[in-house]
Amino acid sequence: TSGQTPTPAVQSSAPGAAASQAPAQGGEGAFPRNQTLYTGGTQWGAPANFNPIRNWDHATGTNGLVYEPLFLFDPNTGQFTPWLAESGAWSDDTTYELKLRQGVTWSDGKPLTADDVVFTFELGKMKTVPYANLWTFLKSAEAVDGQTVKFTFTKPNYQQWANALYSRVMLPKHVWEARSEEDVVNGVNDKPVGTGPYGYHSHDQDRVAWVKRDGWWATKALNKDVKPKYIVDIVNSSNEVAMGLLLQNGLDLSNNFLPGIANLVKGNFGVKTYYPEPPYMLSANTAWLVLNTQKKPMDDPAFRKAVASAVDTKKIVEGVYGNLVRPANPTGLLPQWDKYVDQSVVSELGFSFDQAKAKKMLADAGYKDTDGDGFVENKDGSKIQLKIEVPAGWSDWMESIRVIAESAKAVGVNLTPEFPDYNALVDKRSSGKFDMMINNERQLSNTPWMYYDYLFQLPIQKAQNTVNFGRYENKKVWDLVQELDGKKPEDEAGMKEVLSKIQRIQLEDMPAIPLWYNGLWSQTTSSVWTNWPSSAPDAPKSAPTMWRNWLELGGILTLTEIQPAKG
Amino acid sequence: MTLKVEDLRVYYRTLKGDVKALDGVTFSLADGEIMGLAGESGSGKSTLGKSLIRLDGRMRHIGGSAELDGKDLPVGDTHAMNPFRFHEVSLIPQYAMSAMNPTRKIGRMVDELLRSRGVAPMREELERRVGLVGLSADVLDRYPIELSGGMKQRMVMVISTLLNPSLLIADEVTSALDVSSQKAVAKTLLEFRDRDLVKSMIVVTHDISLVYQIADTIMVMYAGKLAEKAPADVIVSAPRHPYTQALISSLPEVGVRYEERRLQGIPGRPPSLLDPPKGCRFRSRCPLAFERCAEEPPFAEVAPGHSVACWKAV
Amino acid sequence: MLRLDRVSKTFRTGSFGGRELRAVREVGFEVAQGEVVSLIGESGSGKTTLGRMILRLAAVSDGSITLDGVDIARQKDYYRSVQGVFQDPFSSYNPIFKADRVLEMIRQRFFPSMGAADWRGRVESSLAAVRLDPGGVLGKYPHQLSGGQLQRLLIARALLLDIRMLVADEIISMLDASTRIDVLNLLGELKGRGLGILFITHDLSLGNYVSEKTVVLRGGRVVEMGRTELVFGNPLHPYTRNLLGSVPRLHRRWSEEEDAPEEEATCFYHGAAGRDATWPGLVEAEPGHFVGCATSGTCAPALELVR
Amino acid sequence: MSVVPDEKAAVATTGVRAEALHFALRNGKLLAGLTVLLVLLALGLFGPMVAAADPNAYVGPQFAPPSGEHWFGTTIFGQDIFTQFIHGLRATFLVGLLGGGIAAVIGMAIGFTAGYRGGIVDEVLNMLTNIVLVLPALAVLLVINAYLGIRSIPVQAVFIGLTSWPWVARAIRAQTFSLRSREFVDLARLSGVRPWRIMTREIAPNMSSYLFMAFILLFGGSVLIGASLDFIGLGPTDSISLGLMLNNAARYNALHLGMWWWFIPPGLGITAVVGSLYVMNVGLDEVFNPKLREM
Amino acid sequence: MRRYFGRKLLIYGLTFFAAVTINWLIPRLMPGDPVASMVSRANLAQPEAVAAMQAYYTGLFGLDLPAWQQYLNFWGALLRGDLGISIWLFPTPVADVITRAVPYTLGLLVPAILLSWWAGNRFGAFAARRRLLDNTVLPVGYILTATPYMWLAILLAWGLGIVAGVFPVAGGYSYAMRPNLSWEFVGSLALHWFLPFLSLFLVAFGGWAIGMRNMIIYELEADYSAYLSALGAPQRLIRRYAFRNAVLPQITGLALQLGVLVAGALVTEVVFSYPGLGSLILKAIQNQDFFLLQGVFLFIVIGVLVANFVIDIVYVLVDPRTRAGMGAEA
Ligand SMILES: Nc1ncnc2c1ncn2[C@@H]1O[C@H](COP(=O)(O)OP(=O)(O)OP(=O)(O)O)[C@@H](O)[C@H]1O
Ligand SMILES: Nc1ncnc2c1ncn2[C@@H]1O[C@H](COP(=O)(O)OP(=O)(O)OP(=O)(O)O)[C@@H](O)[C@H]1O
Ligand SMILES: [Mg+2]
Ligand SMILES: [Mg+2]
Repeated sequence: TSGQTPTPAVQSSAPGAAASQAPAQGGEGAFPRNQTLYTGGTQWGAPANFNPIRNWDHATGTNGLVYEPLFLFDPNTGQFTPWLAESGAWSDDTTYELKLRQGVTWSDGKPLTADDVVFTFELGKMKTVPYANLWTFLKSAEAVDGQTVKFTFTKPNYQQWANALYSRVMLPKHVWEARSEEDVVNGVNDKPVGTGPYGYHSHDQDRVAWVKRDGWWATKALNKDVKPKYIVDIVNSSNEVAMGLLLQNGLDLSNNFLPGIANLVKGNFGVKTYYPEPPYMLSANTAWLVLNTQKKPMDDPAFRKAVASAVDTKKIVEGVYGNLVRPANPTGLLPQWDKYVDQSVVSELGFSFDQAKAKKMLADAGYKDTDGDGFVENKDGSKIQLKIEVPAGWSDWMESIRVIAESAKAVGVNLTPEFPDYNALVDKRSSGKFDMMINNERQLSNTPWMYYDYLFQLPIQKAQNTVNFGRYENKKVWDLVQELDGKKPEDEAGMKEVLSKIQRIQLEDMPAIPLWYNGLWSQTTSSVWTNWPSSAPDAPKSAPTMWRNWLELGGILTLTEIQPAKG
Repeated sequence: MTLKVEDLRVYYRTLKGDVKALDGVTFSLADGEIMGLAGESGSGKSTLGKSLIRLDGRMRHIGGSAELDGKDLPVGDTHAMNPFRFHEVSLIPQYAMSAMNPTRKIGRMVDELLRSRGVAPMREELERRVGLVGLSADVLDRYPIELSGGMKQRMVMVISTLLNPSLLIADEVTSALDVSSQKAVAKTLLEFRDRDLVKSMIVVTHDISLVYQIADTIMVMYAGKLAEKAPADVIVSAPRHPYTQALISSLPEVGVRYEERRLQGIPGRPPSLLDPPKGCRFRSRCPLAFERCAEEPPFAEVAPGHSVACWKAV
Repeated sequence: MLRLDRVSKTFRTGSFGGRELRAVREVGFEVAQGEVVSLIGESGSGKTTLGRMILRLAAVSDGSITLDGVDIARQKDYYRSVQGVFQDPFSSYNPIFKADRVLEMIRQRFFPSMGAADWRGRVESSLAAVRLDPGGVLGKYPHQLSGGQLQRLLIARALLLDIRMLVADEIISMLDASTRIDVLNLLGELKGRGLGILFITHDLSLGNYVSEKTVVLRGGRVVEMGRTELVFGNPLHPYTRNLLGSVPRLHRRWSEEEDAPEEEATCFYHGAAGRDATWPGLVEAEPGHFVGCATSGTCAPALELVR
Repeated sequence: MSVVPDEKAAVATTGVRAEALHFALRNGKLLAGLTVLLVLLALGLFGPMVAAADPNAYVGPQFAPPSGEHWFGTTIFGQDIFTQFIHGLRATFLVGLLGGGIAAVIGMAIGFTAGYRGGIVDEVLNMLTNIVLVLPALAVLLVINAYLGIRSIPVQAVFIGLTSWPWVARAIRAQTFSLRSREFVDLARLSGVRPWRIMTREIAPNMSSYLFMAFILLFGGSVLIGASLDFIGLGPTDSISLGLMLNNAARYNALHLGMWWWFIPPGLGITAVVGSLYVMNVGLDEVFNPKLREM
Repeated sequence: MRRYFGRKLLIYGLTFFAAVTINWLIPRLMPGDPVASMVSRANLAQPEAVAAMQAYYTGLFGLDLPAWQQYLNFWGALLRGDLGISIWLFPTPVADVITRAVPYTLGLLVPAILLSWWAGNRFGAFAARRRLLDNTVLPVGYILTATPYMWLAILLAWGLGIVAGVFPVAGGYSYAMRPNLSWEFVGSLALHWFLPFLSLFLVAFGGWAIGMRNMIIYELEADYSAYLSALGAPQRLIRRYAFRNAVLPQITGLALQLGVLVAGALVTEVVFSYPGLGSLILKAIQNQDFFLLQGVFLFIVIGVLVANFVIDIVYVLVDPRTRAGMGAEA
């Protein structure tokens, strides 16, 4: 029974070990415990740079705590909150006008101006800057006056632009303008100058520490204040360490995937998650079963749909994850995007786990076991021998594809799990030399366009590095995705109309099979900080996380909501 | 009389049973006597030597006694033997080449050995004796491996005799050396006795011609028992025991040539000591054997200082 | 029959053969049929090395060894005619196999097609030649046999082949006095059957007992050689004399003779067989008696150099 | 570890053989080691036939401590730990056998060749041996495994075998050296026996006890190295091994969750296999080498 | 003597050369392209940006040159102490990453090796030929040597760390502290150091004890021991000599075991998340940071070689036989 509680050993350990783990009281070089927030789960290696451009490997908090975006986006409500911007609006179909907030200053005292914003966006003209693609549809960015920026577009991709508005942080021109492209992209930026509530304090191999900065604009402007004086983000060396620290109150907020955490939540260990019961966590992204649609028999929608029905996702969710994740909707859209799912299309075309049906679908489509080995053959009689791959060492996924392979075998599809090296898999993935694999690289965002861009983007390149790994070619649906991009975010009805068409094709063709929603892993303890976001009625609902790109999705608000524990 | 051994019996315990390596040995050794102990391989020579100082862990003292300078030599008691070792009874082992600790300078090793025996280091005397055997004093500052075989052999001789023991047992000290070193070593033994550094000596060897050069008496062993003991010249020229006779006559000498005089070996092999036959053990190989030999012949004195264990000799 | 001509052997020692050790230097002599040549010398003088070269167990560095005028390195089935017996009878047998395996190996290599009965006959006749009783030695393990039996079995093994030459390297030094003489006598019989024998020993009395010719080695060089009675009867080289003087004899004690005077110092070469360039070579002091360098009076090359 | 058998133990005579058997049958260490090893071997060999075929199947409740149904309890996924254990044992034996076997073969080949041929061949092989000897094997294996993505037990064992032979080669070389100068080898050459046959038929049998002991140590060493690799996460992905079980237990927080039944059996299994091998080795050493026998 | 060292140095030189070559070669044999996987992390969508990034990294790591030149450059960089740039901790130089981890590993290894060697040898020598100890305590030694390092580490972490709560089980010092020169910090360092040290120490201790016990029995049976007892020397002296002589092969054994001990330290560090080279290796593997892996590997090789060399020197100093020019080869 999964209700089994861990042995009391863990419990009794806490006091003794805490003595050694807990911060030294008042010791020199120690952070006063009651003013410090210990976080972990984002950084897996020593903090190596503080470069906001490198939003895949900069030190935790660089973006969000130090550098801030123009807007925040709340995925729960779907609302944009003006942040560095005071407001922004489309003045016509191809012009966007942005008004900056008054009185925002950089940590070196200089004011934030429209020039900084222009400068930041124009950095994207460097090809190696991750948002360089903005300039495929952005024509110009001009400072109209000190507080106003005018963006002119060749083609207004509203959805993408909305995304850029909250996901790109602003940089101080006076600090950055002298930097070369190499420095911009690969520099360490060891003295980050930002507008955010925290400044750099110190870092070490196993942590980065931020210290609260006086005069953060939001205190005055929005009456919001971050509570911890220090934030110390601890570098994760492993899950066990995180678990140990959490149990000993060495971590206040852990954003790790901790297997078995359900037992701790249910037991009396002082560890909490967003929901007190399955799935325990908010959802953060979708794990897709990506099928190589250019290979036989995955090029056949009927085959793909049969596989979709065959996979026992429930077994993965319960067996592998112990209910820490939840099964995905047939469209794969995250729960936060429920309103964008056309339920009628789903009920008409959606799949569910039904192996008998899967068998029938295979048979109907002409996949029969002609040589009696228990596995079906291709329509031309050739053998089907497929591999499903995830990187070696990614243990939950390794377990998962074992389940998937088992499921496939149960309906007569010869599928074997393999675990190549990560690099090898990246190679295969980008060059299309795989049969099936799992991928979850697109995260929750302001728009489902992101997901469909990920699924359907054309044209197929020689190397598919970030999107459409399955090399699914469907001009019609790609046109629809672009059409979606052209809908304004507030035009919900317009969006839904396009989305419904896309979802029809998606469910008919099944280029990739959504499996489950990975959680926004988050565990909190309340010995020092309380009032963590949770599903409880009176609790804050912002994202309880320090993950990269998530501070902009509300993580920063969490820091303004938490309260020091009494005593 | 330095040494008196009475009916000494020493067996080795093995899986197959006791090896009766020394089965009732009685003899004595006069002051200043050098006795050569000869015999075929496996006849118990080394066993006799070792049993007098009680060395081998597998050796079992079955019976008999020994007396040294009128004191009882505790040949059956390892612990009680210890005070006698080195001081009274000493040994030059067969393995002189490896007898010294390879990682200590020789001088230091001797010092430590002496001190552990409660004797004050005697560097001067040591150097004197080293000179006596023809080595220079600086060998004491060397490690054993820096010495040649002959040098090591002589060094061990010096160490073993340092405390002027009453009895020195020299086990096959020359067999690993070539003729010229053999001569030098043998002469050194003689000199030790002549200078009174040791009172008496048992020289174990299977080379009768060599031991003849230095020994006063020679004792011949056969299959764990004594065959004959007599002054060296008597053994060589007028042996009484058929085994000794055969042994002596099988030795080729310089000048004896195959074409001119055909020497004869002794046919057959010595009996197994696991279960030796009753009576005279040489019986089966003996050309003179007769019925009486089924009885064990006593080791009887047939002439002054000449004892033989043979019915025919009596 | 077997002829050595200025045979030398250099061992390379040290890492990657950095140092040279000249174990045998320009040795030349001959072994005729029915002749025992004894090779005498102190430890390390190169006796074994020489024997091994003759047996092709070691390569000749310089010079040549010929059998009936043909270089042994080029002879096929050389071991049919030349065989050897070694010092240690116990280690000549692989201890984990039966002793008669040494005979079996001969059969496998040289008489693969011989029938069992023929083979048995051959074995028995060669055992008879060494006076061994087949029942006493066949099927036994080495440790069940005596040293003398083992050595004789090895000779019997050689006799299975129609050998003409036997190299006997210290074959009696590990044996008891009483068994020694049996093996020596056996060698005497063999030469009567026309075998040439190289008898290696450091015991002069044994060499003297059976050999026709004697070669005295020192430091890899021949210091004296010739007919045995000449070498022993009139040793010319001080080293030979010294050796003879050290031999313990029955009936005569060392103390009874005056120590040989230290002659070494008188001649530059005596102690210096090791020094190369100017070795004078062998001089025939009397017919059939060669000496590398004799006592000061007759040592012509030395006199020349002293001048 | 440094329980290297003495070379004096190598040469056994038949007399010694019978004696060896006598002592073997009375040697407590040897018998105890052998018993434990055989029990584990039987478990590894036959266990998987009796128990479930798939050690990774989710068969029971998650997190269950040992019970009558699941003798060693279950993992966080509900896999039966006993099933994993017996499959893992099998893998452990495979790694030991294959890795130890390969290392033994290479070590022997190089040791024999170097010792027998001598000269420049020896110099070169000796140099090679020394080079591999000072290379830290596990570090090399880590790099190789990580780069080449070695993820199966046999391949892993092969690589372990390829790196762990040097000390054996060295020891065998020394022994061959001393055996080569034995006269029976010369005699075999005089009988026209070819070098290869001399090595295999004359020299090797004389070291058989030593070779066997060396193999035992290599076996144990391979098991430990294999387990370390598995533990670091470079283990097999297509099957289970004891090292991988430990890895999984550590990774899935078995320590903090108090699931002692998950991490104790695999470690105990490895220790028992290797320990019984070592104890056996000491027993054998005593059997073959009278000096070591207890007095 | 000079020959001896010359020879040793030659071997070390060749070993180093071999290690560097292996190190250079293996990534080039491996499946997949490290640059591609690096680029893939940057989440670049635009083909041009991908190409630009690819070109940048390729140039950075010199992968665009002909192989021989890459090889030479590799050596050149190495000799300058340049081990490249870590991918995982971009753009930290690998050398920096390693420098930070090394003190921890050395702090663990050096005491563990030396103390276990010393204590193990003492204990083994003491137990040898003493029936009671030999039969009771030495079996424990066998079990200890047979224990996989990580398992003992896990047991200790669980027993003393989690259940008893006496010692912390992760990290190099308390996460709540910053390095500084206070007793508190030193105490925290020591506390975190102890369990990893103990588990390394115990396993190695068992090995040395057993090795010594066997060695010393041989020595006690050696001729010189027999001679000493024939001269009535007390057991104490004989044992002392035997110990001295038995220790010598144990020194060589130390050189032979070095690789194993380093390996042990690596896995132990992993168990305790100790911030040394072992954890670094694990991270490098998990993050496909080949430059880091190469660097750590080279560092370990150099470390082992240097340690071996030190051991060689010590050996020569303590063993008169090698000093007398016999050479230490088996
Ligand atoms: N440790 C032992 N265990 C069993 N038997 C032994 C032992 N030592 C000697 N023997 C046996 O005791 C007998 C006498 O041995 P000893 O060594 O005294 O002979 P020896 O006359 O000295 O021979 P050698 O001339 O070969 O040295 C032999 O048969 C031998 O096999
Ligand atoms: N394989 C070898 N490698 C190097 N040196 C060798 C080798 N064999 C012999 N020697 C050396 O050659 C010299 C002659 O050795 P050899 O064995 O021929 O002497 P020997 O006269 O037979 O001596 P002994 O009487 O001791 O048997 C010695 O200095 C020896 O050390
Ligand atoms: Mg003896
Ligand atoms: Mg010789």
